[in-house]
Amino acid sequence: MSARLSDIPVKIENSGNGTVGGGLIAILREISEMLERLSRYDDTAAIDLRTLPFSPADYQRLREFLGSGEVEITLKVDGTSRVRETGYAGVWWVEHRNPDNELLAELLEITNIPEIIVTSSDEITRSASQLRERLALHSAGGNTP
Amino acid sequence: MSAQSVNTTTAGRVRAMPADLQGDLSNRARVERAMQSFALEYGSLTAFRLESCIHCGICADACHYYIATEDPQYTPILKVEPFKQAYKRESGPYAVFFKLFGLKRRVSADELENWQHLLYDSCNMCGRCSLICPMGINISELIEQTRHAMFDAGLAPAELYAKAKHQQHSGQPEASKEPYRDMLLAIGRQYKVEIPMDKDQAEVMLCVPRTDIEHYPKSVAALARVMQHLGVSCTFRSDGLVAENYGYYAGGREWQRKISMRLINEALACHAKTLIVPECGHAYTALRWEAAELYGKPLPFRVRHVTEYLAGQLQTGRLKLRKAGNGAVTFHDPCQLVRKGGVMDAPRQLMQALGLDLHELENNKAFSFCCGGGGGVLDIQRAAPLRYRAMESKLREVDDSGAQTFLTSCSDCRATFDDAKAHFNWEQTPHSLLELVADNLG
Amino acid sequence: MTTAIREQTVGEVLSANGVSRRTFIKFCVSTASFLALAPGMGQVIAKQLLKTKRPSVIYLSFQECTGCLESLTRSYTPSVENMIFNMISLDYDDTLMAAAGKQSEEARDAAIKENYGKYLVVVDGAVPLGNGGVYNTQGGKSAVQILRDTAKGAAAIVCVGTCSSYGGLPYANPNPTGAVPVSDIITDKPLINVPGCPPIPAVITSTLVQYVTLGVPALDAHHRPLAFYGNTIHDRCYRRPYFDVGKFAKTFDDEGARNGWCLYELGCKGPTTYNACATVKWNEGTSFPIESGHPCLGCSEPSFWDRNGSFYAPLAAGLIGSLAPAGEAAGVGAAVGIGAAALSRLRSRARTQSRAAEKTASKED
Amino acid sequence: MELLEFARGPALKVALVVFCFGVLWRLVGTVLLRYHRHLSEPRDGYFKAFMLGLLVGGSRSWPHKQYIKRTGYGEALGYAYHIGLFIVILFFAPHVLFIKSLFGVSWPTLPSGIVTIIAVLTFTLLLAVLFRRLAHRVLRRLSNFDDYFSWFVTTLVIVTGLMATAHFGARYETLLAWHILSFDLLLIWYPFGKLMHAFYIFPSRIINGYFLARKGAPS
Repeated sequence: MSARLSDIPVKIENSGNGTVGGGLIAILREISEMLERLSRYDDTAAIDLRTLPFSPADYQRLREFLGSGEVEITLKVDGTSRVRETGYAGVWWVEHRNPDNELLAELLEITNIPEIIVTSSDEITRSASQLRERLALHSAGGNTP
Repeated sequence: MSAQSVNTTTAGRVRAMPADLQGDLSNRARVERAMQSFALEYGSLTAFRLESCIHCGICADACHYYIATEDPQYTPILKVEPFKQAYKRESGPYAVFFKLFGLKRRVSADELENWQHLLYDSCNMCGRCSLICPMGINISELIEQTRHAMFDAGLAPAELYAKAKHQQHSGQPEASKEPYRDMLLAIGRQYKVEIPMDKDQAEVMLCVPRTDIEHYPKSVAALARVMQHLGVSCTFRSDGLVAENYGYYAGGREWQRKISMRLINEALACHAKTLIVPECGHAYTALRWEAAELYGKPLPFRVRHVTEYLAGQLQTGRLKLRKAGNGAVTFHDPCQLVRKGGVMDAPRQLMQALGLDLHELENNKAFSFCCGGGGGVLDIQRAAPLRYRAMESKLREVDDSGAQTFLTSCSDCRATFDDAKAHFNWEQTPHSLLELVADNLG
Repeated sequence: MTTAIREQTVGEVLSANGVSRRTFIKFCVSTASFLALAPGMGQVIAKQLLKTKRPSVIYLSFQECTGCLESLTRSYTPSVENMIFNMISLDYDDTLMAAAGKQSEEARDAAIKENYGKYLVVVDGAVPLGNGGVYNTQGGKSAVQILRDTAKGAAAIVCVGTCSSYGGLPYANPNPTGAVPVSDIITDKPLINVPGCPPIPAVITSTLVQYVTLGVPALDAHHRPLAFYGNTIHDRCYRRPYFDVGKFAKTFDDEGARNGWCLYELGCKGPTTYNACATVKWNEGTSFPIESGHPCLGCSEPSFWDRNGSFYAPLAAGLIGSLAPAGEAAGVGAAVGIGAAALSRLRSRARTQSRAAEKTASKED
Repeated sequence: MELLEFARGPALKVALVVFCFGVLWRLVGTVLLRYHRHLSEPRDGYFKAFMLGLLVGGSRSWPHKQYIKRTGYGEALGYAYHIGLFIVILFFAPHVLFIKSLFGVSWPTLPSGIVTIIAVLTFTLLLAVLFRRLAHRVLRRLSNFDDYFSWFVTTLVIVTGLMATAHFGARYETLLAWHILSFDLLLIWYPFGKLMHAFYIFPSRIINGYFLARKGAPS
């Protein structure tokens, strides 16, 4: 069994002392402003979580602070993607992984519904015609689907 | 008076004031003499003083001339600028740079002339600035050194030069109707006190300020009376009567030495163990602190100020004093005695023994403001208007003390206050502490 | 790879491979995230990719250790397979290609001919100029000659790794082969440096993606894409707060080191090193040197081998070796001081004597 | 060679050499000048005078209360920025590392945030000091090139240091190079101007204190 990072005895000092991890507050403020804009002007926005200089502890705190909401969607799209509503409606925690389950991107989207979930009209048209063709094929062949 | 200097360095921006000149010297010769004089003064301790200045300007706030006029040219350290300038160019470790690149110009005759006003008319050598300097520069020492160069360059104020010349030659700063010896004996007769004169052998040698002989005879009598009361063997010496040293004021090293040597020789002649300096401040500096240097070896006798001597007698119990009435008294600390001489407690011990209700001045002891007459300024006629401005705050302090009696222990200070009394119609009259002691011998 | 496929746009290739819209969005979002672009840029990339033709890429290896290529092949976003098959047409890479010898040289020459003026040259390794460039030859041609010939028809050049960007290890003192960076030889083409020893895999691939989609990216003074080299490691370091409050590891085994405090005192070059290690991280986002307890060596900066004294000397340290010269200067200064004082004394004495002489003369008068 | 490397290496070396050379030249050149003998009888003996003189070395930092009303503001300003400078120089971690790299000694440091605040305050005080020098009639009258240049050199180090800390104006390595170069400049100027007062202040105070105490006069 290979060693994991968490097996190495490194202490992570908790950021609860107020001085370390002050960036967390800044992010929360930013989210709050983005939510405000979403509700007033319908402006969507996103925060790329990977560009933030967060310690693992900060990260955990952000996750705990935002909590979880009612929706949790798992997409099977060239690997797994998970879209979870946080405790604050309109704030979505989006995670993209590749087929090897390695994290590709992690974002906070401030929107009604994340773009990736929406079905495009092209695809609806395509699936409608596909379904029609298949039904036609079946009625022609007389088989039940 | 030569044309106002036109140079642009720090040294160049002083208002031209009339200067007295001695001798018929070319500008070059004057400067050369000053440089020769400075050369005698250069030394390590002086160098530390001259190198340390950071131009913080704080010394101005100690000086009564600056405080009274708010004129920056009266900043104490600026008064020694020619010395600083010469030092940097001639003696300092980087003299070669200063000279090679012309960073400090040669001191000019014009500058020296302009500085006469700053070094004499507007400086009492009171040393108040030397207690404030955060760099610990003894500015009054530098003033004295710069005055030496001024004197050598023939640039001393006429009055000081004349008196110094007279004194080094004749023993007294000015001609008098009768010889001082006779005047002294007459005072003895007038005040019915024996004046011991020219004894061959005495434990204590006495001298007097000629100011007292001329203006305050009671003081002279008081000195004789107190000594008589103590029963100490003492004597005046007719060839060493005058306590003052105009050589010191004018900046003439040689003359200062010559004048001091009269007293030293007379003290040696009568085998005195102690030379008592009367109530005269600068005489104390000249004899107590500078005479040995000029003599070339330690003095074989002690030099004590009269108040210092009497306070000592008070402690041994030989001197007993009566309570001298009631009413508030205030005391002016003569700079040369207290700030520059260290005689601070003695006058107060005497006043305590006299049971006086002493109301100290706002600025007292080491921080006392000069009367304005020190450093020979009282003798310089043209300095009078500035001197009156500078001493106003002092007079106010005396008024504010609420005292009915105003005491001091220096005849020059006393003369300066008396002069101010006449000029300002001032209500207070300066009195001699010694006279008060003599009047209340127990 | 046939010319026909190369003529297709990226979008066409993707949809021919049955890539769904969601997959495409996911790819673009991930790419934008790695390019450190604003999250909204994912859609711009998507639009560009749908119409961009795949460029031909020629990958040249000179004085290098193949570490950069090893790094590149470990890229997972975009994965190098994805890159090679979907986004670019890798026509020459002597390490990766199946062909060898004459065959491979011909492939390169063919790619140059077919795509003249449009292909991208990726260079890995420094170029030796010493002794006519004999220290690195391929197929009888010197590295510098191959570089010149290949660069002539290139649209742009991407230098991968510190060696091709700044000279790197071959260039380090005493530089026996006369190695130089590519920028010393090719000065008339758009140049993108992706330094690092090695560069972060995703930074290499993302820079290529960005070139394909948005053209030459915004660069800094060292021709590095600002997206990855715009901030110092120190600025983005999760240990930065410890620097700010003054908590430092003093040795590698002290309490500070165990607590994960700032490594500045152990020689960390993070404050002067521009790279994306602190955000993109290494080994699939697992960690980066500082997170593993080692100070940054500053490998993405010019002359990083020779500068800064030691890897373990703090940045604030002076680089003067010993204080001996200053001590000697003090000694000489003291000697000159003695001289100056002696001179001053002599001058004073001379002045004093002439004063005495004048006095005597005037007395005699 | 890059600017930062130049600042930390050759420039620093030259600066240190000039500094040591110049300081020793000036100090030795001052100390070895003549000494005049002082022959008058000290009031309380030489030992007491010397001890009191030593005391003045420190006590003169605090003005006598009789002067404070007039000089308090100026002195407070002066000492305040000196204290600020000392804290920044001695307790900022990178500075201690710098000192350690040269002399091998180190001591605890203050958090960077606190040092930055103090540096900003110090810079403000330095501006006030300059303003005062320009506005105060005595200071303006006394001031020469040395005064302004020494101010400039000192302030430059603070400003570049703050810029480096704030990453303001250029890249960090460039700012750090400027900061170190400005310090190199300070070192080079040091022996030739009034900055030398750091070496003169205590001997000068002690000399004055000794001679006053020798006379039994207050010091």
